[in-house]
Amino acid sequence: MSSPAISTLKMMLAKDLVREMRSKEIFLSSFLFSVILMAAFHFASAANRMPIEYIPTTALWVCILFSGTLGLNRTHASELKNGCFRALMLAPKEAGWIYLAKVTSNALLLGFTLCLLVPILVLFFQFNPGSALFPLLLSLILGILGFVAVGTVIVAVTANTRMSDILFPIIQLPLQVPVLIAGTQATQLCLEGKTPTDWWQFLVAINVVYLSIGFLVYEFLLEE
Amino acid sequence: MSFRVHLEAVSKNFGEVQALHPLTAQLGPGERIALMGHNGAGKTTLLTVIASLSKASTGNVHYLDGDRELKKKPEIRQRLSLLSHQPMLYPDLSILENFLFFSRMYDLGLSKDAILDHLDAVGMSGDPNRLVRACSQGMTQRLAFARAMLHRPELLLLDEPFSGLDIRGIERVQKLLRDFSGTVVMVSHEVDHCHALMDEFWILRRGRLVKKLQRTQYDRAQLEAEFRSELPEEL
Amino acid sequence: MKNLGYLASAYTAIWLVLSFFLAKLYMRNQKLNREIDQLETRIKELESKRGSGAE
Amino acid sequence: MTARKLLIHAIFLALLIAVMECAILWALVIAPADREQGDVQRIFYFHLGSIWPAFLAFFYVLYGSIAYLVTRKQIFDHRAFVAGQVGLAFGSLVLITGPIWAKPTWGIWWTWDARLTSMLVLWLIFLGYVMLRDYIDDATKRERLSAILGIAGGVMVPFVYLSTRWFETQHPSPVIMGDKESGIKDPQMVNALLLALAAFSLLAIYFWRRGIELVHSDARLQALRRRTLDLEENV
Repeated sequence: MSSPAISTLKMMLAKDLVREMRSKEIFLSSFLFSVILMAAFHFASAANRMPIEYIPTTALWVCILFSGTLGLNRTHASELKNGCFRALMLAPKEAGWIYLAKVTSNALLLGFTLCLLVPILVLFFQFNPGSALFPLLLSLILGILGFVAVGTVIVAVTANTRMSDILFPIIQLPLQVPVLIAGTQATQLCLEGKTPTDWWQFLVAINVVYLSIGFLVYEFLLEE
Repeated sequence: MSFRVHLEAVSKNFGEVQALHPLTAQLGPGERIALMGHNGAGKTTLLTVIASLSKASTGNVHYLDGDRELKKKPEIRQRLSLLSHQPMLYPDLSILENFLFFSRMYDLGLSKDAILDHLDAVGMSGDPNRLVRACSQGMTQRLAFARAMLHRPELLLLDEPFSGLDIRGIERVQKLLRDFSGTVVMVSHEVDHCHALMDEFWILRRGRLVKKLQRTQYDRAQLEAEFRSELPEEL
Repeated sequence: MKNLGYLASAYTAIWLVLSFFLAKLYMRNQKLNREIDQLETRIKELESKRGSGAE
Repeated sequence: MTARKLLIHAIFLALLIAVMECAILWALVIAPADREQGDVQRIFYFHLGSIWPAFLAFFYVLYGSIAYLVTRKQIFDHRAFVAGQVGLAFGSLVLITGPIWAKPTWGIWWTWDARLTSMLVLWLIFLGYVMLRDYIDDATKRERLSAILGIAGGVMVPFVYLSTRWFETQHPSPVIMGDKESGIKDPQMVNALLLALAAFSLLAIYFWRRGIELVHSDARLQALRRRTLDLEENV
């Protein structure tokens, strides 16, 4: 049971990463978009003299939410090109493992973008993780995983509609509210030097529930 | 090699449109069937239903190995293959990367040389590191055909396999199809190809299977006449 | 007895929303039933035509 | 059969109207006015009365969606979809009456209070669920995809509720939450609340049943249209 699962995971991951290296699609759509978003944040919050130390958490999570949405849309669109998603449907693999593989590669790509964003955060907003680096990392990893676990299912649902570009964010963002609340809270508490244990537990719960639901439900998405 | 498919009163509707009326048929090992019909006759719909890609609105599709019914989707999908009008190859990956990926997807564990051998059959082993995006339509179609044959399926479902191919490409695909020993279901508009390669001709008209003809009883001209007589008047 | 305006507007809003929902259900139902009737007569017509055509 | 159905329908309608009359009577006349808030507090009975069916409907969407995917019976899809619509209607009531009550009580129309926030988010989630169907052109996918979204949305309900609650305890809002307690001290107030709950639950069930009938006739209409098209072609 475990070995075909791991191999599915490995090759899907390798394929997605190679493809990303070639096209730099996610990097462009997510990273550059985030940088622009952060600059916009600065101007928007400078107007009412919002203290600069309040901005990083907000900016970070808005970037995750919006560039993540953009990125998920792109990865799925590239899967649909040439009918490749059809090839995945027809492959003799359990749908659940294909789902987990997609979640992993999406989370890795988003996480990579985020790693590039942190220096910019430091530069723009005097963001100083200091000693809280590890708890901060944990909060971000849990948050991103939760976000992607939800988004990977929803993007495959809305891909079947006309106007999927608009429908995907509209349907997805309300569903991401719990992840957003828990993620921002955990991040902010980490920055204040506290340990947000209950928010971590909450994020773990969302992850467990959503990953198992995606695992079970994905089979019904691999049908035409 | 005793993979069989039973279609039991299978129908398919898209809302108000009945794409396929209830159809009962069997696909036995080694049978070669051409699906013929006008645009919108339900050929492609039937093909995707057989491929287990879309679920029939009513009726059932049974996949049998000897007397044992195959229930699990991975088990079924290992044995069949679909060539649709989309090439199903990642445009941002090279030819070789694509084939390595699909060889692992089907647990074939093919080496690079084995894949090059396989590509040679469609005349595409020359530049395996070229990106699929950079291939012409005809080259992509050859690759798509090679991809469909990669895991040695027992049932091959082809939707217009010759579209976009040049003379050489057509010859190669024809040769591969002649040598193929499994079951073939082919959708094609070209009466020539159907008559040259297939043994049985199913003519569909407005979602109904109206005629089943044998090659032994019809020469090419007769087949075309039969086919033409079932074309509906234009909308 | 203060803020009666708010109370009145809240109740008006409730009944407006509910009657809107109900009216939508009702009208749609009427429309569907009409269409179903039309189609049924048309089908009968067509079937009798086909019956006579076959004879 | 239809006579019996009509009778049940009539009895149910009579019950609904009776309970609704009582609920209005108690809420507006019999229950005493709140000491602090005065008469505005009377909004609260119907505000809470509509939260309950809305939440019930959202959980029914989850149940119906799972049942549909497991059994693939259309009836579950219809039930879940109409439950989503009913939940949306009652959710709208909550969102309209909430601010109207908040303005005179708290002095502001909107506050990011857990009850309002969670209802807003859930309302948006289920708005997406109800909207999705209209944008899927392929009717064979409609039920399956909306069931998947229904499951995703239904599972999110407790998470939305919990996260907004915790969010609030971390950021105490400027509002004293004593209103609720002061609202149900008087036994007549309890009666009014219970009656409002009963009345709105019955109303929700009534809407739900009518809605399902509607979706049924819609499906029947499609089948009839298919039949007509078919006959017209073949006459």
